[in-house]
Amino acid sequence: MDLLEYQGKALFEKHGVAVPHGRPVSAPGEAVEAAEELGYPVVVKAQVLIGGRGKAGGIKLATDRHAVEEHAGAILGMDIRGFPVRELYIERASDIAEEYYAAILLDRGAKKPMAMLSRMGGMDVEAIAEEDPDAIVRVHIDPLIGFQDFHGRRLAFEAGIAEDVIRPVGSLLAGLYDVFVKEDATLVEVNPLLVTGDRDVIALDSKVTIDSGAVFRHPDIAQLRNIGDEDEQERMAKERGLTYVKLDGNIGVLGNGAGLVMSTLDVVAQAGGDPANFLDAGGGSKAEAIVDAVEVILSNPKVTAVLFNIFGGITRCDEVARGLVTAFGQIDVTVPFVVRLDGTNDEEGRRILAEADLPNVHVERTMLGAAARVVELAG
Amino acid sequence: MDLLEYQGKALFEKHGVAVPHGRPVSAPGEAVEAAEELGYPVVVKAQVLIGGRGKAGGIKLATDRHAVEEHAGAILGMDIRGFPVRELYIERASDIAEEYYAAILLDRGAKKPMAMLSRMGGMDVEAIAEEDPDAIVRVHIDPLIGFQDFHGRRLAFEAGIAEDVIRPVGSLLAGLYDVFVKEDATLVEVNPLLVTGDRDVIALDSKVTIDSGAVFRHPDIAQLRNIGDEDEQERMAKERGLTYVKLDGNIGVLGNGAGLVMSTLDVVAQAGGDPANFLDAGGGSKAEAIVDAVEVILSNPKVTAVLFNIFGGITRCDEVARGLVTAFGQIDVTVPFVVRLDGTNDEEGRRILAEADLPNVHVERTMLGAAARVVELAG
Amino acid sequence: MSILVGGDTKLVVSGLTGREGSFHGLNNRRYGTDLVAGVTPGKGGQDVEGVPVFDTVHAAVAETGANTSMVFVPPRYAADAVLESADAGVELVVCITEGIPVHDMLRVYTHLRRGSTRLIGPNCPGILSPGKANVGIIPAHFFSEGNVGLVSRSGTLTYQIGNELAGRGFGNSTIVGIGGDPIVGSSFIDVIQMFEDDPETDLIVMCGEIGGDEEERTADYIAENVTKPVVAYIAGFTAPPGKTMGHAGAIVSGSKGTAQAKAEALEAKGIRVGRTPTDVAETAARALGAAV
Amino acid sequence: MSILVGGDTKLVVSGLTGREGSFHGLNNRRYGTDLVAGVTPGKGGQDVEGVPVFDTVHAAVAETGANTSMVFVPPRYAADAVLESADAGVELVVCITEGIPVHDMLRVYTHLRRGSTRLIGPNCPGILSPGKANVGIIPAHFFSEGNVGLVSRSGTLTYQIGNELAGRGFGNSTIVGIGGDPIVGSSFIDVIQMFEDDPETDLIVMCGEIGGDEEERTADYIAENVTKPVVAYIAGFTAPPGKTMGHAGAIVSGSKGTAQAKAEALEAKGIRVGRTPTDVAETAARALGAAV
Repeated sequence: MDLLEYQGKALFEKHGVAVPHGRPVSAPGEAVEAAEELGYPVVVKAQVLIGGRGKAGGIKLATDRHAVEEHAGAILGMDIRGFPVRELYIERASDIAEEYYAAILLDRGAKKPMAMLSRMGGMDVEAIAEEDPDAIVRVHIDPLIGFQDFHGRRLAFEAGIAEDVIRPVGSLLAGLYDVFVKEDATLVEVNPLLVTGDRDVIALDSKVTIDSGAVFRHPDIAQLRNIGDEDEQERMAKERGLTYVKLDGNIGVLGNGAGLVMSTLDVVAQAGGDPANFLDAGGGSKAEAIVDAVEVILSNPKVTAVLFNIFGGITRCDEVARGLVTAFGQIDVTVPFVVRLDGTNDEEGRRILAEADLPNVHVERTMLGAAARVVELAG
Repeated sequence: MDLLEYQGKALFEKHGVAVPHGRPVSAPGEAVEAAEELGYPVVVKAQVLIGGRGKAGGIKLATDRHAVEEHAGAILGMDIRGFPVRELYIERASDIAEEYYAAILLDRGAKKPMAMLSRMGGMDVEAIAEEDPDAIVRVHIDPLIGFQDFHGRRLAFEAGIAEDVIRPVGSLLAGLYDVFVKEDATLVEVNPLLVTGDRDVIALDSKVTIDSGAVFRHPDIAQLRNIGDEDEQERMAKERGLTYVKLDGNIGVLGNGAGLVMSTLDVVAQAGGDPANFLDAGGGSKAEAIVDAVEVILSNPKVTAVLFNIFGGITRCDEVARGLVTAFGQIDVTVPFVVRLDGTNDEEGRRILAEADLPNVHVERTMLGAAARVVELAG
Repeated sequence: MSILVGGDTKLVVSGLTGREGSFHGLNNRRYGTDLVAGVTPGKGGQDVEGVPVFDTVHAAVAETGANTSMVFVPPRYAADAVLESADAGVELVVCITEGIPVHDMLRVYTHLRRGSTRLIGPNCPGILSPGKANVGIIPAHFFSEGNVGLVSRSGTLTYQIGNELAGRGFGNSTIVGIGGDPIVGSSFIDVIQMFEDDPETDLIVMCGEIGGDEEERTADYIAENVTKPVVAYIAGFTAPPGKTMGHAGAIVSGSKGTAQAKAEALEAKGIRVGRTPTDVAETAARALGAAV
Repeated sequence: MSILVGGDTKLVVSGLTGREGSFHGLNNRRYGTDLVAGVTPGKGGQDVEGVPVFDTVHAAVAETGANTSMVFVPPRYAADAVLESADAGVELVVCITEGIPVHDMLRVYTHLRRGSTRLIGPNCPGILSPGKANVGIIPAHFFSEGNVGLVSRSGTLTYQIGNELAGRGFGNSTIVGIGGDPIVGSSFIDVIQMFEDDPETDLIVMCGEIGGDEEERTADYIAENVTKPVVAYIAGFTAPPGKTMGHAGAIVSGSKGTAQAKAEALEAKGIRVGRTPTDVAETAARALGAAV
């Protein structure tokens, strides 16, 4: 779960990481009010879950009331690389002496948190890596020992930042690690990490990803979920407890088990098709879950054919077949379905489908055969 | 550093461990005021750093104003096994359904924290161990993982406490572990741990020892130090940064290094003497430290002779000799001194002493010889 | 022989009195697994179809000599249950639970790796040694004894591949689901090392997917340390970046963790990567000398 | 041979630019110890009498190949310095600092025991292998090369005993001060095991004191594992309960940790316990075949 800049900064403040004063707003009038309270100059910042806001015109400096109103009006409603701007962050402008880059993230390979620091902030970390790979210092943290002072010193000295801010930058990194652990984050990034003219060290931006599996521990974060930003089908699936990812194509796909569904998408693509979604009906899928799933898949208007690929383990093929029959009874289905049932109770499942004699439902025996058939039917 | 009951309970409350309402007071008038505020019945409890208060008459139930005043007056100023009562804790009386015993302590042998629970509370843990050793359950905690829910369950089930309080007792133990770690305690003991008639689980007493080496992290605890409870010589030594322990005998002992001083005490005792103190002048003792040390040793009126046992390593024997000469110049010394100087610059040290020709100072070459001599001179 | 579970397995199930725990625990027992105990706090002294239930894992181990534990408890209590099993001294913990917080797993992983308890999972279907023992939720009736070791981040996909192998007459020494989370207790490398040392295993099938770099590391490991033939499969070529594909660990982050990169890393080390589950089964069968 | 420090030691001193650090660090160098680096954050690039100073232990190790670190920093920073050395991969950390919080040491101890870095101390005088290397604050001029291994919780008392042995013509293989804190990185058992394996050591002197039960455990260990003669000394027979006798770890708690109990435990296992430092030296000398 990704947080907006101002949501991440609120967590920073909670754990003692300094940020500029600011207020989130969602209308030009509120923006002016916030700016008057914060004092000029302020920066008007689009709050979207995508990088490159500045280049897209989503960040503007304003030195007076009029400019705030104008910029706020222009930025609100803007579309930044597919993300509509619904909120702004009005922030007191900072005096920039140095710009660094800092991050704490989960290194899956090492199975440890990793802290990163670079003296080349303000640009993309990939860009830093390209320009000068040695300019990024990476240090692993033992999760049972946590971030120690020496980690901060090592990062700071090896990154070659200004000597006078080595200690405060170390403290800020320790604060970011606190955010990382105590808020169950998988990524905490600050770019740029700012040294002001007064040599204060502050986080000028925030990029925070929270482990959605741990949100139950953070009721305040759970409330932040911004429904408006979600795709319609994905929201619908989430409400029904289904694991669904929207894709660009026209072939609806349902399977049981994440690996099997991924594999099914691949096989469909190999057969020349273009999947419309990933949908894992999960282990032990019951008939009602199948009805829900069919509704979600078909609510995507691009779908021209649907593939069911079930390998019954705990999931029973007869349950899936019954669910499909029920779904056809409740929904007006106008696209062809290809159904492959294998594994537990597969014969019973196929018998149920044969007896129901559903219109435009094609039963296949193998995964590859089913993929080929659905591609053919999708047109 | 041992805390009084009410000081420990304040730490309990800070970490979510429930305790009865109460207030510390130091005069009968304050006691009445506290009782009126808390509501009757209350318990008037002597605050001393020693067990067995109840038997000594230091804990009394009071159901009205008059009784509070009377008990407070009687207990304040009482001497409980050598500890004068200077403060009372006025506490709302609790309704007792079950009494358990709980503790978290440092197990030096295992080099891990250990949690203990017994269903037989209200008596000394040694008494429980004698009556039924199996009634005390001990569980080690990995310090990098901390107290987990399963530790609480294991302690509770194995101790055989009432089924309906297994969960709250587990939570209370987790809270005690928090106190243990976050307050740098080496012992946190609750006896009795109470289950009330309403089945609330609360700590009715507290015994907390804080690692004095970690008090710098706890300014609130540092302030609690109760100077009045300390021995006069020990306070004097502490102020001068000397490591001093008062003993019962009449032979003052000074050495450099804790092990050597302990060994010197033993050797003096073997020679038939009775040491008056342990005083480690420390590594690298300078002349001023020696002057301070002589003052502290001689401020104990029981001292009839003094032994200096120095094995010079970093400590230089000439510095010690110079310090002794200076001390004799500043203080009117009326008791005999036996001085053994060995190791770094020992010859120079002995030369200085010989030249100074101090009255009643006897130089010995060996530790055993010095011990025998001082016992003889102490009379 | 087999790896991890077999005739010596003495199983204790955390959560045996729950719906899932009793269903699968008893299912494992029916398969022949020596199910010696269940654990449910507060239900100590009860039994589930004759299997004694204890309040703590420690009591279960002390009373029954359990050496393997299966964890079925909900995500927020699962880390505690795994730590409890390790503290009680079981050799192997199989954690089925999906949805354990990543930071819980970081701590559990680090702690267990420094001790002597092996963890398989979480978010895994468990371990099946056909004909010997089944610990988990793998539907055993598709699999028979044989010489193919199967290790996978995914459940159903494994059954698909195992079934295709069975259709060609090949059985399995052991099937290990290592789990679909970003941090799991045992890696492909850990399990492949065991298969390499297992005399009953002649060929290894590893079934990877997008996310992380375990497959890439495994490719290096195999090239240096494994003498037995290995056939691989990678799922998720069509997965878009930034989207979690069902498994918490199945996510392409920026340009990292793609199926393409994994397949290339494996092939660069001479490891055959099947294009489809069917292709994997065919390749494996061919490697074992079958006419396909 | 010797144990822990010797000709292969390459020493880095945390706090070399401080008063104590430079005094003892350079003293160790004068003795012949290969002092390769110092560490003081912010003073990287400077030198102390030709010894290069680095900002971090990692840099010192990378540049100089240091394999042993000595920590002289104040108590509140010492745990961090020990962890830094371990993280930088040195094999041995000798921590002289007195007064480190017990909970810091609990964490450091647990962490280091699971890795490959050995810690000696804290609150110890260090390690001296006469004629080879000195790492710490032991006054080396009292000691000469020889065949007595000395291990002690105390500093000066060790010099006293060592000196008495020297007076009888015996030198030392290595002298190890394990430290006077309740939690120290290495125990009597750890060091005695090394002496047992050291061909240059013919007799072991252990010098214990009140507090804890290390001496009791060591008695059991020696009885089961040590073939070389061991002579022991215990200080603190006259210490009253509940009082810390100089060392944070030297405290009789209730009836636990008395000198009497320790001496009895050792003697029960046939280990000779000297009544005075002089007695220890005489006993050791006799055991080594000297006429006393």
